[in-house]
Parts: sequence; structure tokens; C-alpha cells
Amino acid sequence: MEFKITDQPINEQEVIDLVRSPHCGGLSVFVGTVRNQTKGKKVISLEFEAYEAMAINKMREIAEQAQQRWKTDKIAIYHRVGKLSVEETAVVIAVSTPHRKESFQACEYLIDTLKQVVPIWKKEIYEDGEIWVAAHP
Amino acid sequence: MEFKITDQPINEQEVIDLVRSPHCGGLSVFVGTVRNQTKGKKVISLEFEAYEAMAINKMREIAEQAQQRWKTDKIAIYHRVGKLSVEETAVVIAVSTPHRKESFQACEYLIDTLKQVVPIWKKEIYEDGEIWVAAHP
Amino acid sequence: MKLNILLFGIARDIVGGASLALEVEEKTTVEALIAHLHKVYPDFDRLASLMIAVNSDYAKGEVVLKENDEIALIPPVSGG
Amino acid sequence: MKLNILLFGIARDIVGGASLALEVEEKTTVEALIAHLHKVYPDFDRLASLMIAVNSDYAKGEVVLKENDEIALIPPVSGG
Repeated sequence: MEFKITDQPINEQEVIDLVRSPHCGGLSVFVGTVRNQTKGKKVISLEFEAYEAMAINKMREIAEQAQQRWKTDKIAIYHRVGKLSVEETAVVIAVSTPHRKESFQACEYLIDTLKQVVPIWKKEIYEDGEIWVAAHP
Repeated sequence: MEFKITDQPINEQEVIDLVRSPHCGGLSVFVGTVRNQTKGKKVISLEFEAYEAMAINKMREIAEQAQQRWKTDKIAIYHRVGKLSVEETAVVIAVSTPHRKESFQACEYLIDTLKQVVPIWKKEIYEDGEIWVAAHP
Repeated sequence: MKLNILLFGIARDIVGGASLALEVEEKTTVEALIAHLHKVYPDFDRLASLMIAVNSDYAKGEVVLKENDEIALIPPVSGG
Repeated sequence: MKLNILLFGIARDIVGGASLALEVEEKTTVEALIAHLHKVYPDFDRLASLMIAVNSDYAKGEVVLKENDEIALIPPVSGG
């Protein structure tokens, strides 16, 4: 298992190659990219901040849950921090499993759960202001 | 939409970059790789053969179905032909959608349906013989 | 009329070539062609399925074949 | 005892710094610390949630804090 928080652009190929395995036929990847709008409001850029030590711990924890539940072979999670422009990659999750169905399920579980528990924060920057996403009810 | 049948190694990054979009936050990728065994039997290599013109037609057809059903933004499908070794990539499907859930659903639909309708054939080569996969009941 | 049938995968192995030239009656249907092929190559009986594609799409049994159609024999697919 | 609390995201903006040094009573619990912070910084009341992490994991309210713990304030996360 490989986990990384980085302020450099993420190379998706690198993350994919980390989970390639001779035992696996299925390899699912989720790439989270910066969208140019949220609820109709134009987004200029995003800024991500992480509590790095804990973020890596929680990534490992959710990866171990996925490993137990779906018997995944390898898992890699890379998350970017700092300022990102539209279309840039914020997160890459890659999972290999012997059969494909499990790779999809584990990959979707990992991104859904990462968004709930991994201590990373996203600020959306608009033309006329900025907001910490999900901070307020 | 981009579809390709190629006898050269597939670069996953290239396929991912084809579907990157400013309108999308979710980008799902499925990579089918050569597994070292099938039902406990050791696999040495795989050989893929395609009816290329029809394969591209059917890829476009299933991509249009996915586009209609999940409002996908961009879809790319690359399939390798020729002889492949263990761990090599046979197929890459990449899908971008505004929100992530649809990217997973569309990507899984595409690989499941590709396996049912796209005219590509796989021969598994063992130490002591070879077999066209799924040919016999 | 003369048909040229493209062969792939195990169908190529059974027939022993990448294509098959056949002389058939005018207005031969897909279903008649399949029946004919099963008779000449009994190994086709052992396949899980055998379909005909006409001009790059799966064709139903009642479709009538024409001389210039691109015809292909499609044994069970196994891509991905 | 003295606590040093790491601050992230909107919590950093509310407090106005990357960390907060606090003098608290011995055996202060997570829940008492949260209550104290809400009193000093009322803007925390407007957040969807506010949690405390102790030594890189979420801590329950009854956990007793120690001087050398790594303590962090966790406003609603939004990674991915």
C-alpha cells in the first residue's frame, strides 16, 4: 500500500503502476479533478490543505478496511495539496483485484470514505470570494 | 469520444488525458491486465484478436448508451491486440462525469458490456496448450 | 452469388483460414448461412454461440445477404 | 498543563493562526476542550461539526488529554 500527500502535480501513470500485479485482472482508478463550477458558481481555483500525519494514517485505515472486505491486492492513494487550477488532479485512488467487480467496489468505497474521514480541507476560490467547502451546515 | 485498437502497449496516462474535462469532478478508469492464472491454471501469455472495424463500431455504440444514461462528458476506450505478457494492459476505459458516482457506474457498464458485445477474442496460452476463452459452453 | 466471410478466433482455427469464399443461392439468409456452416464444419456445433455480423453489426437470422455485404463469423467474444 | 493545538482549514481562519497554545487544568477531557473553544471562539458554533484528533486519530469526548499529546482541531473535512 502506498499513500502520499504532495504539493506537486500528480502523475496518474505513477499511481497506476504502483498497483499493477500479476495476480490481478482488474485495476480500477478514480481521479478527482477540479471542476469549473459548483452549484452554478464559477470556480477559479481550489486550495487544499491537509493534516498530513493523520491523513496518511486515515488513508491506511480505510485501505485496510477495503483490503479486508474486498480482498484487494494493492492500493495506492495520492492527494494533492496547495493551489490547483481547473482540470488539475486533486486525488488519485488505484486498486487492483483478481476480478474486476471488486476493484470497482473497493475504489468507490475508498473515495467515498476518504471524503468523510481523511483530514483534508478544500477552499473554493471564486471571482468574488472564497469558501471552505462543507464547513457550514 | 476516442476508440482505438492497437498492437502497441497502451499508455494509461494518454487515455486518461483524453477524457479530462473542466466540467468534471469525477474521472473513472478501468484497466484490464493480464493475470498469471485462470481457475488455478498458470497463464504464460494472452493473445488478443479483433474484428477491428466492427469493434470500433460497437465501442462507439456502447459509449453512446453510457453517454445517454449517465450524461457522461468524455469517454475513451483503448484495446490492445497481439501477444501480451502477465501484468500488461489489455484494455483501458476512461470516463469523465460532473459527479463521481456516474463515472463509476458508466465505467463498469462499459467494461461489462464490452466483454459481451465487442468482437475481440482472447486466447490463453498455458505451458501445455492454449484455449480460446469462452468459446465452449 | 459469391460471399466472402471473415473469420476470427476459434472460427478461424475450425475453418483453417482468415476468410472463407462461398458460393450460395441468391437471397440466402443469415440463418441459412449459419445452418450451412454447421453442416460443413461440425465443430461449430460445440461452440457456446455462433453469430453473423453483416457490415459491422450483429445480424438477425431473417436478414437477407447481398453479394457486397461484409460478412463475418462471430464466435463467443472474450475481449477485455 | 499546557496544550498546543494544531489548526486547519476554517478553524485556522477563525482562531487566526496555525496553532493555539492553551493553559488548561490537568485531566481536561476532549469534550471540555471543545466546550471551552466554543466559548472563546463563538464562530465555531456555526460549523457543521468540530472534532478533536489526539495523536492522529479522532478522539471521543471522554478521552482525557495529556500534555504531550498531539492535539488537532478538525473542522468538517472536504478532501477528494
